[in-house]
Amino acid sequence: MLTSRTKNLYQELILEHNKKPRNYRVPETSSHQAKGHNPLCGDKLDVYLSVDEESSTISDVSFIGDGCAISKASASIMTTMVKGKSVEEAQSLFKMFHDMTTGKETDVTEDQIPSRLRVFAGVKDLPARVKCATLAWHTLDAALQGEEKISTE
Amino acid sequence: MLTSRTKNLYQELILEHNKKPRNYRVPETSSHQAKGHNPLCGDKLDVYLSVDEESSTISDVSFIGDGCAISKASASIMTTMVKGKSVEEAQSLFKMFHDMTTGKETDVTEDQIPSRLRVFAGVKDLPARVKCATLAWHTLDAALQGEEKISTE
Amino acid sequence: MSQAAIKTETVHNPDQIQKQLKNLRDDFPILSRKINGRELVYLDNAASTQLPKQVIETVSAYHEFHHSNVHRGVHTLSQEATDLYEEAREQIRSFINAPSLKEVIITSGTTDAINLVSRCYGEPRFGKGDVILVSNMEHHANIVPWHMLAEKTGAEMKVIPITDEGSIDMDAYRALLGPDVKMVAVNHISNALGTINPVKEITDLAHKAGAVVMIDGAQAVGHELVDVQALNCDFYAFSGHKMHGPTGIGILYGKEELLKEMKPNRGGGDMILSVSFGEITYAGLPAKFEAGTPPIAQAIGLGAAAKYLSGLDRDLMYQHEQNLLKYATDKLSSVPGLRIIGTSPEKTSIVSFVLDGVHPHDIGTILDENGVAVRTGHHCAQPVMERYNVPATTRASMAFYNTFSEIDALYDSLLKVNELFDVNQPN
Amino acid sequence: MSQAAIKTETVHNPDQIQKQLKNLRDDFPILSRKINGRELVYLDNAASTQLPKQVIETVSAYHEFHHSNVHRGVHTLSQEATDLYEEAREQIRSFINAPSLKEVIITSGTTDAINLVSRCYGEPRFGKGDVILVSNMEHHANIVPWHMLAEKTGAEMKVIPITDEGSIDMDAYRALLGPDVKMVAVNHISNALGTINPVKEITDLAHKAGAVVMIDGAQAVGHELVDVQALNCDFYAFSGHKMHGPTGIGILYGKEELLKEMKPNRGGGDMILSVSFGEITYAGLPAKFEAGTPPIAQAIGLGAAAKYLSGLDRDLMYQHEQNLLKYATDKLSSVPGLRIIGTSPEKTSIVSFVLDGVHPHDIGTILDENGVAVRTGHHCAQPVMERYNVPATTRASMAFYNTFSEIDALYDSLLKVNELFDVNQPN
Ligand SMILES: Cc1ncc(COP(=O)(O)O)c(C=O)c1O
Ligand SMILES: Cc1ncc(COP(=O)(O)O)c(C=O)c1O
Repeated sequence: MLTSRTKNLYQELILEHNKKPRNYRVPETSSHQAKGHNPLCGDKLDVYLSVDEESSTISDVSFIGDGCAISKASASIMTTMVKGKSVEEAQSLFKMFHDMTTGKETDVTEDQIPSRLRVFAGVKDLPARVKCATLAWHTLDAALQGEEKISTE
Repeated sequence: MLTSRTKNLYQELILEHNKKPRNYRVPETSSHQAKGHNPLCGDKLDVYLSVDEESSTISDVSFIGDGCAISKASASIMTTMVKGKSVEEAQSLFKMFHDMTTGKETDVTEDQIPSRLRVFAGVKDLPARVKCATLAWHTLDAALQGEEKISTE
Repeated sequence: MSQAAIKTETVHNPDQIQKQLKNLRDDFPILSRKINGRELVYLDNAASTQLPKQVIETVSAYHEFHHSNVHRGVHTLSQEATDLYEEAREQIRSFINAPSLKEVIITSGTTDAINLVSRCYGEPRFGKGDVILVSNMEHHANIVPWHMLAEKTGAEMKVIPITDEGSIDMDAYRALLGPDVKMVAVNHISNALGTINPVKEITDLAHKAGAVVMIDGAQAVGHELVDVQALNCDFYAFSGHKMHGPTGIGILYGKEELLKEMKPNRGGGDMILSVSFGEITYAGLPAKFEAGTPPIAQAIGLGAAAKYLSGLDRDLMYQHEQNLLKYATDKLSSVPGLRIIGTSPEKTSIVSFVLDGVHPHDIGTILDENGVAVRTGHHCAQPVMERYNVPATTRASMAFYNTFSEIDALYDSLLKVNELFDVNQPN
Repeated sequence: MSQAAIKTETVHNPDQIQKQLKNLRDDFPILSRKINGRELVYLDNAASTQLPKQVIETVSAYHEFHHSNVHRGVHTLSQEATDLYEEAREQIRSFINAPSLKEVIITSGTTDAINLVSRCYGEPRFGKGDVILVSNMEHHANIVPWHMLAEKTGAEMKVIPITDEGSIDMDAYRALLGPDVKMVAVNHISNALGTINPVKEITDLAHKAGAVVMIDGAQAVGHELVDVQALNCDFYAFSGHKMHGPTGIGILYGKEELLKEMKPNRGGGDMILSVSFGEITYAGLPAKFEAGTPPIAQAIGLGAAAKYLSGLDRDLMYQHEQNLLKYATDKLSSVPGLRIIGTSPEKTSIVSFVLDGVHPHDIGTILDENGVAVRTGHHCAQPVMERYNVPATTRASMAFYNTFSEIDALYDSLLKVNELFDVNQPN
């Protein structure tokens, strides 16, 4: 029997995205990219973006990498969330996600958080896993800021 | 009021030799000499010997140096004990003194120990002070062995 | 004292041996902790072992009754602290059978000890053309200091390969040994694979080639009877926290003739005979390498740990750990999709493994939900991960206080992992 | 908690202040020890301070309930240990008002910390023609590392003289400061003289001359409110055992921009991002300087000590210590034949003295017979002894838990010393 905390963390959606990650590929061209590394558990992933300069819209996003279920599912879900969004929208999703997983008090109510992000709410009780969930988002942010490498020590 | 342990350690004879050390001088000539140093308390003394080669007798012995009452009195009393003695006798006195002050079990009974040495018996209860009492003797031994410097770390 | 109870007649049945050892669990307060509502199953002993109450209480009693700075005081507390500190050194000396107290240097841990050797022995002696051999299964503590030394001096670090099962490739080692080899640095037991290395043979071969030998004994002291004289190694390093002692303390054993020639490591109080601005005279051994106020309480705690272990029936403990190893190896091998990394015939009670389709990090979290504490990751031995081409492993490491039923708990939790991730299921 | 009790209205009368602090003595188990049948009078706080039960119990509780290796574990105990360890770093940061946690490096003590700076900052940067200034009142820990560095790099160590009363000669200091001066290394408070140095002014002058400043704060943290931002020094070092914390732990504060540029000190686990035999990438701050398993229990203990001190009324404590200093200075000055060494107007509660005709070592023994613990010797500050042309001194050093009647006991014992040695008697 699994404890409810485990079940809460490893929700169906996470397990499913872990098994079949979306946008898992190296694109032929990209305008931004960054490498993320979590030395704590060895998770590594590359995020690729195509940003339309005029409209400042993310026209394509993909990733590849090795990692635990949480980090992989988070990367996969992230790509599905930011594709087609403006850079600004992507960044505010990052902030929302970050605040939720680190348990920060904000004005955002639960139902304002997209359900696909809400499945990661459980990691806030598992400090060792927060970085797994946020690695992809940190890497996205780094790519958008023009940094090439980040490490979530 | 002084405790009996203090009184036992700082006997009249020790206090008296501390005040008026015997053979406290640098001789004009000497056949052996050594510098003794106890870095723990900064005690330093030089021992000078004239040994008659044929008879292997210590014809003269003196010392100078800075140190606590125990080390100064011990040096002074030592000079009075070994002057005129053979090298062998001096070394067996050292052994006897060393065994007594370090509390080593031996066959030597208390009344076999010269009374001038017995006044130092109290240091065996004060481990921090054993080296003060033995420094002069260690230096004597070093001089006889042809070593020039010793340090009782 | 529960220790007396086990010095009885020899028993051979694994369950009986366990029964004899089981009351020792009461000495370890943490073992009765609950984790997420379950009994703690502590299988992370290779990272840090737990402390018996005898050690915890020795440290507290020191603080409550005897604490003072050592070495230079005449007052009673200072003398008591000095005596306790130096008695601890003697307990540790006897624990590893070092010939002399001068050869037992108190450091802050294995890492500090290996860095000391790299710096004070290697740095003034090594240069271009010199070779330092390390094995492919070393902990970072026995790689990085040599890497830094090589960068500084121009010496070269070469790697002794390991076999697929995780043993040192002795033929390759022999082939690497040449007159250019100045240092061989190898662990006694690998924390990532569990392999017990033939350190006596490795040392003899190195000596024949004229090299000096540094053994990283971090994983050995808690399990093996270590006799540095029998091993004849030049340096041997270990940590208190791997042998049921405190953190913040470790030991460097070194042969006196080598330590004597070496420059001091850190400068400060207690490591000098005299200081004036023109000239400084260094103290003799072991003080030369113990600058400043030493880890007094920690040394006394480590002495207590050495005494605790020495009071136990080490053969029985070893037998029990080997029984646990065999039981765990058999049981885990039957978990679908599980592959053990490190299958040397000579192993300590460490089982490192990967599970098809599940990242170790996820395994670690799910096991923890069930109260089972294992380590996941690269275990500070990234070259081992590279060698086996895995990003990380899950590692269960047992001490004498572990039990067969704790292995069962590990096994059950692993089945749950497969179930949750819907992998490695019978079809 | 007895701590709350003292945060009452301000009092100015020395006896009243003492009364307010006196119940804190109950926090320190060792203070009720008997020595040779007498109450312990512990006046050796400059060597090591005593631990309150709050610290002793924090360390025990860690061992009994939370012990595990930190940083790389996902299981609950490892997480708890990591949280406690990092909370301790925060407590320490806040204690010295460091701007960032990255600037709080956990070391094994002041000596380790100063050696780190000498090695990782000085060694790659200093060379022939460069000058390191140290004062004439430094502890060996702040001399020997610079001496070793000078020998290695060809840089020169120069000495800032001190005045007869034991203050830094600021005019001489100004004159020594030139473009060749790369480092100024000075203690905040002298352990041998008690002098409180104007470290802010010293730092500002050094910065104007382009030099970097290392403050040895070993004696300050237990007495002064230390604010590294206000001091604006580049490095600040101290030890746990001088501020009612455990042995085996110390802190190096360093400005981030300097620490960032510096090479790591020791190599090992936790201070790297990745290791393969070809290439090693070092971790960021503070991990880069914390190789290996850190002193986990000791850091947690030091955090508890910082918390304990922060919970007290530091102003009141300071006032009481100054009252003790004044009382002791007056009282001891009336002992025939006694001369105080170190009479700077800015002093902490340390009284170092010599007594005509009696060697400090004998004084120490006789005082101990009366239960009074003082330190005798050179206090690891031989250049100070040379400066005053004394072989050694006797030093009484007070903490906030000491009392006026303990000074009386010291005074009475000193009269007995005169009596026994039949010196300094009225004729
Ligand atoms: C002024 C001063 N600096 C440095 C030290 C060295 O501290 P530690 O021995 O804890 O490394 C001490 C204490 O011994 C000291 O008093
Ligand atoms: C084989 C081995 N070597 C060295 C070390 C480093 O020991 P420490 O971290 O106590 O310095 C460890 C443990 O972490 C180890 O397992």
